[in-house]
Amino acid sequence: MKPLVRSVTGVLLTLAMLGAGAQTGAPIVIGASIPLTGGVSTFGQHSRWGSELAIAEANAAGGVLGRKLEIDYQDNRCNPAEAVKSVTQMIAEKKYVAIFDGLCSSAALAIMPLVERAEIPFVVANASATAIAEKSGVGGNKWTFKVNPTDASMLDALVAWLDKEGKAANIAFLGEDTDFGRAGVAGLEAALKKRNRALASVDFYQKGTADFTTVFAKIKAKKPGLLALYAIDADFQNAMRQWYAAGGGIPLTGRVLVDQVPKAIMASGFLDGTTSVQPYDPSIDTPGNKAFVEAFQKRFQTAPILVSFEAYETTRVLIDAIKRAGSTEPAAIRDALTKTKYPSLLGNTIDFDDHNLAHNNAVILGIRGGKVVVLGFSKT
Amino acid sequence: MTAPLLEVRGLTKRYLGVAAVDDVSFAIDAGGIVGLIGPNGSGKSTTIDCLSGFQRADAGHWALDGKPLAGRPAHAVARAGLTRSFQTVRAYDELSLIENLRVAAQQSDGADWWQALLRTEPLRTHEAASRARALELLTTVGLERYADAPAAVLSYGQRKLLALAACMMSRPRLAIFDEPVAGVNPTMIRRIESVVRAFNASGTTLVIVEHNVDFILNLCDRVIVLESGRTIADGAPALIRSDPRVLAAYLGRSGAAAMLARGQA
Amino acid sequence: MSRSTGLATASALLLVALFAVPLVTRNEYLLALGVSFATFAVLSSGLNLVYGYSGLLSFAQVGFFGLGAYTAALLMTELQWSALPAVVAGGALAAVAGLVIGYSSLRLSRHAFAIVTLSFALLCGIVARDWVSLTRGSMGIPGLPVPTVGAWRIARPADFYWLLLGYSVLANTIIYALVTSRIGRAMRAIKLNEALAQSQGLDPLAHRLLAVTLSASLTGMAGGWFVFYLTIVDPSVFDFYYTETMLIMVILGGPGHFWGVLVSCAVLTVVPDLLRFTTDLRMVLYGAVLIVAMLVLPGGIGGWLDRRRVERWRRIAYGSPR
Amino acid sequence: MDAAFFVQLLLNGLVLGVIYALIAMGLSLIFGVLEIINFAHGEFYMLGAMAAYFAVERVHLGYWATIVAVTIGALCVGWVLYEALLARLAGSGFERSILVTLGLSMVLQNGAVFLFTTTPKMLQTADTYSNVTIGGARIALLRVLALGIGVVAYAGLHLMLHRTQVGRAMRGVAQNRDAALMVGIDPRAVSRLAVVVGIGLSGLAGAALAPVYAVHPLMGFAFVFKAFAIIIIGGLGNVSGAAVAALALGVLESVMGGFLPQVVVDALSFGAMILVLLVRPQGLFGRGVRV
Repeated sequence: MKPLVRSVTGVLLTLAMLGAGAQTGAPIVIGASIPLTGGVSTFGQHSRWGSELAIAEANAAGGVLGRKLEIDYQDNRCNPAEAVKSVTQMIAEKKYVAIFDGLCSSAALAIMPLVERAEIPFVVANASATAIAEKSGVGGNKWTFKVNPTDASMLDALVAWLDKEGKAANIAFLGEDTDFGRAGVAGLEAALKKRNRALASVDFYQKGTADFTTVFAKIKAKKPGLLALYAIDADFQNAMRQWYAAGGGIPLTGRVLVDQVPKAIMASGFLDGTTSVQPYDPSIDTPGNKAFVEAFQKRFQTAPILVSFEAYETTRVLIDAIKRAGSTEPAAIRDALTKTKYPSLLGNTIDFDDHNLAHNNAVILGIRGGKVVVLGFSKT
Repeated sequence: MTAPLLEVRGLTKRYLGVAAVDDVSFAIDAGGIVGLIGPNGSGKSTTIDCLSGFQRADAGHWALDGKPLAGRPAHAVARAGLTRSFQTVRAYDELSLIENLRVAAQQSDGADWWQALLRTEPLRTHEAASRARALELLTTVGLERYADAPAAVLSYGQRKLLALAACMMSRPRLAIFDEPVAGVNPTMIRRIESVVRAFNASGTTLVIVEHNVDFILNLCDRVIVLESGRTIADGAPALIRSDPRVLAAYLGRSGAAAMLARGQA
Repeated sequence: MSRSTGLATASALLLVALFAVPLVTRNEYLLALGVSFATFAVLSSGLNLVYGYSGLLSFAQVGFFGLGAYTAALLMTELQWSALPAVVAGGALAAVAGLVIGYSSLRLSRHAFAIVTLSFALLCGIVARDWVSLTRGSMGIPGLPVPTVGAWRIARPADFYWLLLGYSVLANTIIYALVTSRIGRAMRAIKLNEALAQSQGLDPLAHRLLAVTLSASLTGMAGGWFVFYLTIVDPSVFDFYYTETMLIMVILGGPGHFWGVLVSCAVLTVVPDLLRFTTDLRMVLYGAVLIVAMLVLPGGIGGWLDRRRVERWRRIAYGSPR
Repeated sequence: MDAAFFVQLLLNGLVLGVIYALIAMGLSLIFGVLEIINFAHGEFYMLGAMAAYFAVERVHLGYWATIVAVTIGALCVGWVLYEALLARLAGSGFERSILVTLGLSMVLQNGAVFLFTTTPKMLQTADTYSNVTIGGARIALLRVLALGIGVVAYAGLHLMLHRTQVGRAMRGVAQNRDAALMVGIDPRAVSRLAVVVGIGLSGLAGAALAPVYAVHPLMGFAFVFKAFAIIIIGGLGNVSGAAVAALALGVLESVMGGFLPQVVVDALSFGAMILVLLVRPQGLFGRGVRV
């Protein structure tokens, strides 16, 4: 019976929290629902670090509206059911001025109706599905804002680049069978179609697959010019070693995590000719990014990755909006967000289109002579 | 002379080519108590396992009241009116004695799943009847004071009594008791003996498989003797006592010696 | 007699109170917890019917859940069915799956059943992710339409709370009626001693198939309603961690103990959320509980009460006779 | 398609098959003797790999030293596992044993996530990037070593089960527990040994594969379900059967994977398992460690 009693008192506590609204002087609190556990918790961790850094810097600069900023994280293990639970809880507690991220597309998509009903701003930093932007702004959901570019727009930029170099002809695709991989193939096919081309071959693997030798042998036998590889985390590391072991020196493309390629393979020049598109790379040479990478390194003893950058910049966009709104009224923050003119670390200015989608520059990265080189930027 | 209650023809069961039961045939008329004895490995257990559908026979036909049972699964055999008890005493430990018995009867009243789920009127009368029947049987075996206790509390002997009572719940035409007195003390043996007589008196034909030869010879009005899968004798206890093949089969065994002694006495 | 009537009135009062919650509070989180409890109450009771009462360890429950969810979602989005028939169809398909799995494996052994159900659940995940033309793959099916039942438009959290609570009560009533009927008694008998049950004319396969199929259909329909609440269905409905959660609810509450499982289900849905355990630690804890429960009190809390009952009778039996 | 391509597929398949076998044989042995399906088997493979990683990165052991050390460690873990958990489950039911080992796997896996995070650890040795070429096909050297280790492990297990007293006893218990009791075999000692060897094998697998695959807490999960399928296809408790099934599956997956979509390959093991369950069930749960 005891646990029952405890649960009941717990419920009463949550009820009590309703009373405690956000009175001035109290910190401004942002709620984040990200995967802190499960398969993609690594990225959840980086998302957390990125946003924490942005908040810390804002507080160091005296906070916002004379109040300190805070951010609470709840685990959604990349599962819509958990995402709904965590966000509903944060909404019910009333003290949150905005909801941050979701990280996984399915989680973000499940959160969207909640924030719309509760009329509280929701800023997406990492989720990649195009459906998010389609449903936002004029798409219906006035409260969702997607700061990171969609795969479609980035891949269009990439294919344009490859086409210019005459490499778009013979691309094989291999990706994990998740929204990341599916979005990748959809984006590439669309971009190639525009140029009357198509992918040479398409293969998917189950996320968590350790052994790629078979599918690599199959792909190699087709002798593609480039391999568009959509793998992350452990899968990416396994793929790198096994792709190297398979030999043949076919360079990669797509959204390759060039910053995570094992040093030995990078140095060997095996992947020379690789051309990748990313919303971000730590090596981008702008003063803003230099400062960010340095601060991140110093604080977390590890280099930032794409996720940490997107979380960082998205949080800053949100903070900027709260400043300009001059209040923590959700509606005011939302209106401020729509009018965003935020100078990105990557040099250009971020603003939202009528689908509440920002169009930051994508960076075209290459591996040339065993090194990562920034080939250029492209508006998404 | 009416048709026999149970008629068995050419029952055969082999393990890895070796015949455990070899072309056994017999017929049992309604009413009596028949004993089935034989030394270890003579095929007693295999025989009744086949008859009750717990083992698939390799050959043979048998019928209860003319209804052929060969090849029917165990639960179908039971529904046809042939129940059995087990050598290793079995009971539903978590269920009360009453429940133990009511489970044993619930297939015989013909009520289907819908009636059971919706507890329709005919079903409620059935259940009331089976409860009464269960109490009556518990009184017969002298366990009525534990009616609502879980079977787990019973002693070994008491469990044997419960198992026998369960065999009688559905008012079967024929019940086979597999070693009802194995490993119980003399007092309990006498008690079980009277219970068995009572059951038989209530109109059920009984077949009793036992190692305890006295028990069989005292109780049964007919005894079938198996040895290495074949029927070697079949008749009244008196005949069995003096049958040379039976003596041969039991020769040297203490049980047989004792039996002989009593036989002469 | 009086005890059972007391239980009846108590549960009736509890139900009234539960249904009244949205009238007294507009705290959507409480309602979300309620929805989550109502859903898991169906899942764990369904598993209890199969494992607790019939003694079959099923890993397929999460498969039935997702199968019902996907069927309902696809019928509504692709074929514009209305909610009720779509969900019922989901339940029906789950039932068929349960029947096929059960029949093919139970003729062999309980071992085969456990392993076949496990592979079924895993295969469901693979199909959901990779049969894109049918399931839309890992993107899932977002923005599910608002279900309407008759004139009732189920849009607000309160509506979903009532819907899922209502369904949960219905499903649990059916299960309760079954397990307290003599069919349930027969199921327990078969679980406790299969050979004895057979010798008394009970057909083990038939009873087990009934348990598996019914549990599958109820679980499947729960899946259908639940994803409309989420507004999205994606392959994570087959997450193995749902299976682990269901199991721990049944084991802790006591397999074969209707109320025990419901209580542990309530406790395990509400408490971890309020304590905000991270899932890792929660699963570590659940795992430990599973081990300890299995070694120390295999019957769960309910089973422990049973053993108390036996002890009491032992005292009566071998202590002073009346 | 050219010959080199087939050779490549074949070799990949062989290596893959031996990797499966390393994990499946222990699982099969434990089932054969204890009738327990060890749900946590994949976690011991994962822990073996983790241990190997730290042994090399922190303690700077060599490749072979690491493999020996980790295997010995795994043997001890197996002993503890038996004494602490499995011994209490002796003959108390299949479902119960599954639930206990499932609980163990939950603790180990989520505990590992909590301690090490899901960030992949890459174990780098001198040979990480060296390859061997056979008939125009390239294989990573470390995979060839893993293949060798697998073959040696199988041979060793075979010898133990056939040439040694305990081995024969083990097969005896598996075939008929009661008979074994009568001839004076202590089933407890035999079961203990089966668990020790089984866990030892999964530890060995982890150590041998740590330099081949990325090391992370969820790495066992991916393999263990496939291993279930394998030991069923091979006939539960039939160690050779498991080894053969593993090898066959590896080669089949590789060759099919050369032409068919990967998802078909992933579903292959389950499909084969269910087929076997339907076609020759009687053989499946027939007891007996046959090597």
